[in-house]
Amino acid sequence: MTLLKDLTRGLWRENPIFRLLIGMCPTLAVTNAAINGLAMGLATSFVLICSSIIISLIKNFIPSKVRIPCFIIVIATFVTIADLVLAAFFPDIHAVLGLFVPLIVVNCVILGRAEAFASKNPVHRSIFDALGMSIGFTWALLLISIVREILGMGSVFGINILGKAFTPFLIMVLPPGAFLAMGVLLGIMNTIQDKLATR
Amino acid sequence: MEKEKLLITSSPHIKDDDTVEKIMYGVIIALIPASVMGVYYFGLHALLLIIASIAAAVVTEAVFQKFRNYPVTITDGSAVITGLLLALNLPPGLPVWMAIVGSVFAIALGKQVFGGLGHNPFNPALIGRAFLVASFPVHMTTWISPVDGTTTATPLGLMKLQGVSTDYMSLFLGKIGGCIGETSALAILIGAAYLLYKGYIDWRIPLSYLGTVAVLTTVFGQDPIFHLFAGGLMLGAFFMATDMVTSPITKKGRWIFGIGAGILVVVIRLWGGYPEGVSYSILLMNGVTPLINRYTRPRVFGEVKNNG
Amino acid sequence: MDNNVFLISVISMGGIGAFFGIVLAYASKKFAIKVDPRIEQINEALPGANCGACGYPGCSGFAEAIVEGEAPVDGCPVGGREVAEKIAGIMGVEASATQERSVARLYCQGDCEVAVDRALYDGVQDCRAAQAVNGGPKACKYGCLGFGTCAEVCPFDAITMDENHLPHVDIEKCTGCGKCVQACPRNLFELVGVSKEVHVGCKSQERGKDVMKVCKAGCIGCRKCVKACPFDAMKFKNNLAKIDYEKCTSCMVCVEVCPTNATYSDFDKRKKAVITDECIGCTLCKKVCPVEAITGEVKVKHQVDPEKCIGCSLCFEKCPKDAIKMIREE
Amino acid sequence: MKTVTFKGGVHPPHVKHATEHKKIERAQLPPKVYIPLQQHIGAPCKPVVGVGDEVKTGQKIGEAESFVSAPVHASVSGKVVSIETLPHPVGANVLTVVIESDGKDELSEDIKPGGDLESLTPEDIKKIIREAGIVGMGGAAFPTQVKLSPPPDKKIDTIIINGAECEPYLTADHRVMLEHSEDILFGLKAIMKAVGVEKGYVGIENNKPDAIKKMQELVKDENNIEVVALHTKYPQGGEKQLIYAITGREVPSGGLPMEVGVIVQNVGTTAMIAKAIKTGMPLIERVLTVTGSAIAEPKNLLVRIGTPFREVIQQCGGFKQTPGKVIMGGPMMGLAQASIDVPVVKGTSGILVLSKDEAKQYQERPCIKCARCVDACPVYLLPTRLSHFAQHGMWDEAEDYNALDCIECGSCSFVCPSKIPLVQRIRLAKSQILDRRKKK
Amino acid sequence: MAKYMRLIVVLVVISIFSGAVLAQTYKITYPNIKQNALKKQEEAIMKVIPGAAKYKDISKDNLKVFKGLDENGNFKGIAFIAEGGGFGGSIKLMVGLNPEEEVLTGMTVLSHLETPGLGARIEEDWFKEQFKGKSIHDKFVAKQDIDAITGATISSNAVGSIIKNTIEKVYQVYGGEF
Amino acid sequence: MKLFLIFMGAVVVNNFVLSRFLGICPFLGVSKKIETAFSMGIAVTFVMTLSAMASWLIQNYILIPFGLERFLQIVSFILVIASLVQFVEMVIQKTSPALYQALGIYLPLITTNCAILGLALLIALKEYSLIESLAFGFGAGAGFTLAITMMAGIREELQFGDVPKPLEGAAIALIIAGLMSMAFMGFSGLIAM
Ligand SMILES: Cc1cc2nc3c(=O)[nH]c(=O)nc-3n(C[C@H](O)[C@H](O)[C@H](O)COP(=O)(O)O)c2cc1C
Ligand SMILES: Cc1cc2nc3c(=O)[nH]c(=O)nc-3n(C[C@H](O)[C@H](O)[C@H](O)COP(=O)(O)O)c2cc1C
Ligand SMILES: Cc1cc2nc3c(=O)[nH]c(=O)nc-3n(C[C@H](O)[C@H](O)[C@H](O)COP(=O)(O)O)c2cc1C
Ligand SMILES: Cc1cc2nc3c(=O)[nH]c(=O)nc-3n(C[C@H](O)[C@H](O)[C@H](O)CO)c2cc1C
Ligand code: SF4
Ligand code: SF4
Ligand code: SF4
Ligand code: SF4
Ligand code: FES
Repeated sequence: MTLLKDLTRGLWRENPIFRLLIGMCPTLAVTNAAINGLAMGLATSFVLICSSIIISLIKNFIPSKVRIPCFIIVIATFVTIADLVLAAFFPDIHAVLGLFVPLIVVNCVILGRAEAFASKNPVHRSIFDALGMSIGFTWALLLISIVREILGMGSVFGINILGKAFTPFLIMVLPPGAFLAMGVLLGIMNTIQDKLATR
Repeated sequence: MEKEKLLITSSPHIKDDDTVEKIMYGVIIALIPASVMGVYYFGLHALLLIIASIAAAVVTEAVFQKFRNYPVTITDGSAVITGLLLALNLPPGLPVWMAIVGSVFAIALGKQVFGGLGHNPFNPALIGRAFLVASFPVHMTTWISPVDGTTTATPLGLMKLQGVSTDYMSLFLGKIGGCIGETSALAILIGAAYLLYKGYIDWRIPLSYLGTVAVLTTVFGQDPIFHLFAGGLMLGAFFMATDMVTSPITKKGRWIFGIGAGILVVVIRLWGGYPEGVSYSILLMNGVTPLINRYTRPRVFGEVKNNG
Repeated sequence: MDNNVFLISVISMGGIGAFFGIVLAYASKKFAIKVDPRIEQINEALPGANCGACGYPGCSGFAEAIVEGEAPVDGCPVGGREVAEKIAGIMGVEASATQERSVARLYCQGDCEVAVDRALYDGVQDCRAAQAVNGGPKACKYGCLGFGTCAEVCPFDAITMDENHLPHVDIEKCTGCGKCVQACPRNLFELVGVSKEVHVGCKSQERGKDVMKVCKAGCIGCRKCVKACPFDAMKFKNNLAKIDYEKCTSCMVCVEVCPTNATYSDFDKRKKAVITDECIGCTLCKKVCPVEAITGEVKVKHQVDPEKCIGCSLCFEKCPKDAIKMIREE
Repeated sequence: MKTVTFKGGVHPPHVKHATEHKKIERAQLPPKVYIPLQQHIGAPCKPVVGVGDEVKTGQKIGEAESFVSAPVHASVSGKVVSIETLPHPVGANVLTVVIESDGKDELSEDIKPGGDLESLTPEDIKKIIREAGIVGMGGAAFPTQVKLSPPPDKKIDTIIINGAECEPYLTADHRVMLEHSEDILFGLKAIMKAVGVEKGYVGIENNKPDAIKKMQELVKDENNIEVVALHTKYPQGGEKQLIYAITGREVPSGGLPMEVGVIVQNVGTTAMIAKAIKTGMPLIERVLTVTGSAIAEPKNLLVRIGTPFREVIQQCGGFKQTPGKVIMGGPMMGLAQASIDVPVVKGTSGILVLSKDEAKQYQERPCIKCARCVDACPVYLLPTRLSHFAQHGMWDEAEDYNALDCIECGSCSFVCPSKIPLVQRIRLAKSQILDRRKKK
Repeated sequence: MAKYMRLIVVLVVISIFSGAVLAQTYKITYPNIKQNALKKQEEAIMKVIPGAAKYKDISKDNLKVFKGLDENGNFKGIAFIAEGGGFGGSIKLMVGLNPEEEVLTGMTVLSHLETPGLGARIEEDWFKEQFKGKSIHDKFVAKQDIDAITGATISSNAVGSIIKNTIEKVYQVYGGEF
Repeated sequence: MKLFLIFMGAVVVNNFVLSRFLGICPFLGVSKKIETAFSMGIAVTFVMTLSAMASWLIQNYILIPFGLERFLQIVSFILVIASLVQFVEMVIQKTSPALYQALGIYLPLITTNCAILGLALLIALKEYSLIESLAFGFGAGAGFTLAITMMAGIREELQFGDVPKPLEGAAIALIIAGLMSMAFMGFSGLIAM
């Protein structure tokens, strides 16, 4: 039961992007195409889950003064692994995600969960929490990137779905489009949340 | 005769009869010469764009207000101005649906999301334009010649990319490529004179804006007269930088606003990626307007001892 | 790629780690600063409304004051007993027996139906602002102006304006912070113990006939309540009934007799005495009952006539055997 | 005509034509007068008569016990019928002496001329002013004698007589200047003597050329008194604006005029001082303008203090249209009245009755930041900001933005195209700021 | 003191551990990463030098220049990396050149930061193809010598001038001898 | 001139927040009041300049000489930055309580700010010299300060507005950021870097 709760928390109630509003930078930066959003989501998930496990394991040995540096080293290690693996086996995706793979280190989602959950809870619960958060993070990223890709390119995952007649709104794949799409989507999510809460 | 209850209110008990509506309709009147010239030069499609843009702005405002259960205030004329100014800032050959999209965006995300009239931080018409430029850059930079209806380049484009200047008379009368309402400096100046006479705009912003551009272009070895009359500078200086909602409330602030916008225009025109920088200069200064207001508070009467 | 890289990595990482480990260790020793962790803890325990009712600038100011011993642990009227205990726990002291919670009560019943206007008013919809315009539009100089400033200032949304522009306090939400008391330009709120159920809803010091001209719900000075009160709790001063809350038992008799409903109470909250089997028939209760609602013989269990009982609790207090319970009718 | 002025301000329509050429008329004696025991800034008076007492015109009926206060006098002879709290045109109910006139208007024996100005000492002059119950008649009703007694460390070098009368509609001061110019000159000299000052000015807006001419002729032989023409602009009569226009000095923020060595008195006050010295008559009557579109015959009337508005209006032919708003004072700063059953007090400079159509209720619109209010404010405040702060209960910010310096002139509300009740909000902010200060 | 020792030790241990893990990972992935990069470069070179099957790196003086050879080792032309500012950021190109005929033999885009759908169209074949066969003495001005991308004259011009500038540099450094 | 271009490029053309999407969390979180936003900006600028230097040193004196830059970059940079920030915080707290009051509370927030790590990685990527790195770091900080202060100014004004309820808070801030980003597009192409 607790495990289920740990898992579902990240999906909506404490969705890192739409509810907690953390990890905004990668969210905005890489969501100009669905494939990038998905890739970023998965890469982040990998780091989040692995580091949650390790941190949950070693939490008792870490003195509080160096807690943050230690956590960050753990996270950074996994990020580098992800980076190297992507570069070695998925060079195209690596080229697109560019600077933002290393920046997973400082993605507030990961350190946030490490601090708030993994450093206080046993391993199995941390895994579920991280899994939930990962899924929450990934679907949010995917949603934003799909919206942006459709409007900005007329396609989804590179497949043109709106046909030739559609003139894409280039702005949606440019920086302002990221902010605007995120802002409007957040507004919609808040409306949904309000509706849910009053029910 | 005194059965009815008296009215009690706080003083003053009389008020000036200028209202928001009057001011807004005044601005619309002042824009008529520029609109007429635009339609004269660029034909019916320009008129269509103007009408579509205004209609879209007004309808969006009404829908938004209805949706929020607020009184619908489209009669105050502010949405009409936004739609009209946006249209005057569009290339004459733009597809009509794009004008509508821009107008909807201008009112919805440029104005109403902040709470409507008076609360928007950025000039809605320019937000609409910037949105269109970023969304459809090709369409937004395709210009029609008023002479033969073929595609052409704007004087600033010619200047920037080919170093060709345009003669002053064409610039002044508007027989050149450009946005619907920006080409004829004459028409704009007529409207501006009306606004200044009515006291609807403050002279400080246009003066400091145009003055800065003139001085800086001279300093950098350009032709100041060309730069004053080319592009959207006149329209921007008199009709858009002066939008009171998005410009500073202090006098000192208005000087800073004008000078800052002037500097930005010159920087963008001379070194930037675009031939024209008026919209961005105004938008950027809109963004710092709250800070300007904050740090140019006038000295209160008697605050510093000044006993002559 | 050889083992060299492996070694170098390990060494340089170890080096960097060691360097910063030492720097941080040194710094944390050298630059150690004592922040009382209790301030943070107390801050977390506090409601965080920053209402200022404690008399300090916001919750964190209050937290500091507690740690410095300046403020009492139960100094937050908003948090109430629960918070006081938490803070007491943090500070390692006992929370003193906190008094009964106070809530705001309105002293006016003059909504826009019963209290007439003497003029039209136009301007800022704020009671304080309206009061400054020639005393506001209400004919009564004492009553509620109805612009809802109290509702606006209440940090806890405890006050709602009804459709006739009279405020209502939700005593569940009210924390007794006193913001409304300060804000009301006509001083229509007082903080009263939450168990007190009867209130005089009028502050007019006009004579009865003048009150009648301006408001149908005002105190007209008939003094019926004074006469009716079995406990001498109703006083009269400046043409106005005034309750002595020390004496009032919330029996609500006065409310029943008031011809204008200037006194008010929630009859749903009226209690009834019920005698349990503990009763030994001492007759003390019977003697003390002001409305003769108790019957019974000596040494036999007594009975309460619920029709007559006014819930004054006198018998409850008197009963030597605690055989009487005050029960609220549902 | 060379004129001086201040920065900011507005140009409301003058609307003075109805009364500016009408001579001051003496009003009929009212059957009953209602004399509030507080008609000034400061402590209320103690009644010195009881119900049933017979009183004579000019007899003192309320004694001022503290320094900042002014006595009140019976304005008719007759019998005190009651002393009770009654409505006052300023708002709250005030203890009021009600006198039923016997119609004889017998003068009290206490009234004796003060004597020759030359022979009076400054102390004598101030005593006469105090005993006569003279308070500022320009609006604030501050006890004049207090104003004329600055602390010794404040050196006063200039007296300014305020004849600006910048309020639309009102013409009482204008008429006083035309019809009682000698009194004004006499009063000014008395004030100058009382304070020991060499320089005196009379400031008059240039929409009253006849008054300027008249006063100028009168002082042409006085080398230390000057008549200054002022630009016609509201609030030219505001004391700080007037001082700035005439002397170029800025009264420090939060300070009093005496800090720049100036005392300002209204022309009516000055004329009243002259009268008190010459005849010993206390302040029991004053000139006021009764005007407005709903008044049948607008007039400048000399009215006994305590006469109900209703009475005064009737003497001006009553209403010719349904009244919508009754204002004590001018339209810019006057106080709207909830009823006409309030008495004329010492500070009543006019009764303005607007018809129902003119008494508009305005629909407030959002601020469009046009900054007209900012440009109009004679104190250089940012009214739109202050109003926003007040609206959101941000009293500290309002204080920081100098809300307390607002003179409540109403220029900002007047020009606001969005019809925002700026002054009312600022007033609220001021009162909240002061409240909070008091608590600290 | 022990407290601080522990602090340092933990940090060091974790650092070392991390260093070790990463070094190991790098060892495993390095060959692939290197190969990817080389492959990309090789593909680009082959694309811009028709008939080349192998290449030789002859870079010097900060210029990256490659010699293209066919199966038999015959010289087929050179390729060089040209880099410079575009509209949105740096543009990096691989340019093929036939020194004998003094014409370009091809061009491909390695990386750029131009606007998608606009400047980014410099990646489109029609745009790249037009450089094939152009004389190195051409001016490469958009709309005159080369077809510009609609709405992206700046990017088009940038590509031209980057190529032009780099050719000059290459000739300066190598003096036409490869 | 190059230094100036690098600086201006980082301030306006490729503003960290508005076009590189770095440091969005504090940009949204600490932009409610002008004063705090400005302090945050100053704190970020300070740390950015400092870590530009530190990471340049690490990159050029440890990572490159030993051939570690490909895989130890992230770990070592982040370790350096985290430690540096913590160290600075402790020093300021001890030596200048006034400064700590002004900046201190923001410093821990900065550790996990991706703008700082992004800066370090960008410097390594662009192979700037030490002086250029400092100009870049300082410019990036100044650009952050500019953006966050503008945002705070606009948000302070919005208190008086009437934003639809679901958009209150972060949503409207994002929309404003979008509009600001649109305005900053005016600088694009200004300095092609
Ligand atoms: C509390 C208070 C104290 C004052 N004290 C003095 C004073 O000592 N000397 C003086 O010349 N005026 C004094 N004044 C009068 C003011 O300067 C000013 O004349 C008065 O507020 C009326 O101004 P107004 O009619 O422009 O509103 C005082 C006013 C107030 C309210
Ligand atoms: C906005 C404003 C306008 C005023 N206009 C006049 C005016 O027109 N005439 C006048 O005598 N006093 C006017 N006053 C009052 C003067 O400031 C000052 O109080 C008065 O002249 C002092 O004289 P007194 O004490 O004799 O009344 C005005 C005050 C304010 C705040
Ligand atoms: C969002 C946006 C992105 C742009 N991106 C580019 C670009 O990548 N390359 C380019 O040359 N021009 C770009 N432009 C267009 C230029 O600003 C400029 O209008 C154009 O180069 C003028 O040349 P033209 O004659 O082709 O219209 C862009 C414009 C906008 C609004
Ligand atoms: C002098 C003046 C200039 C204006 N300029 C603009 C403008 O450039 N763009 C616009 O959308 N609205 C403009 N308006 C209308 C109005 O102020 C605008 O819709 C508000 O910004 C919306 O809150 C202007 C109004 C006036 C009085
Ligand atoms: S503040 Fe006072 S007057 Fe106003 S509504 Fe509340 S109780 Fe009534
Ligand atoms: S403001 Fe009044 S009603 Fe609201 S909580 Fe405080 S005391 Fe209670
Ligand atoms: S703010 Fe005050 S002083 Fe300024 S114009 Fe308004 S009322 Fe007059
Ligand atoms: S005059 Fe009115 S609308 Fe204009 S800025 Fe002032 S308050 Fe706003
Ligand atoms: S600051 Fe970039 S993810 Fe939080």
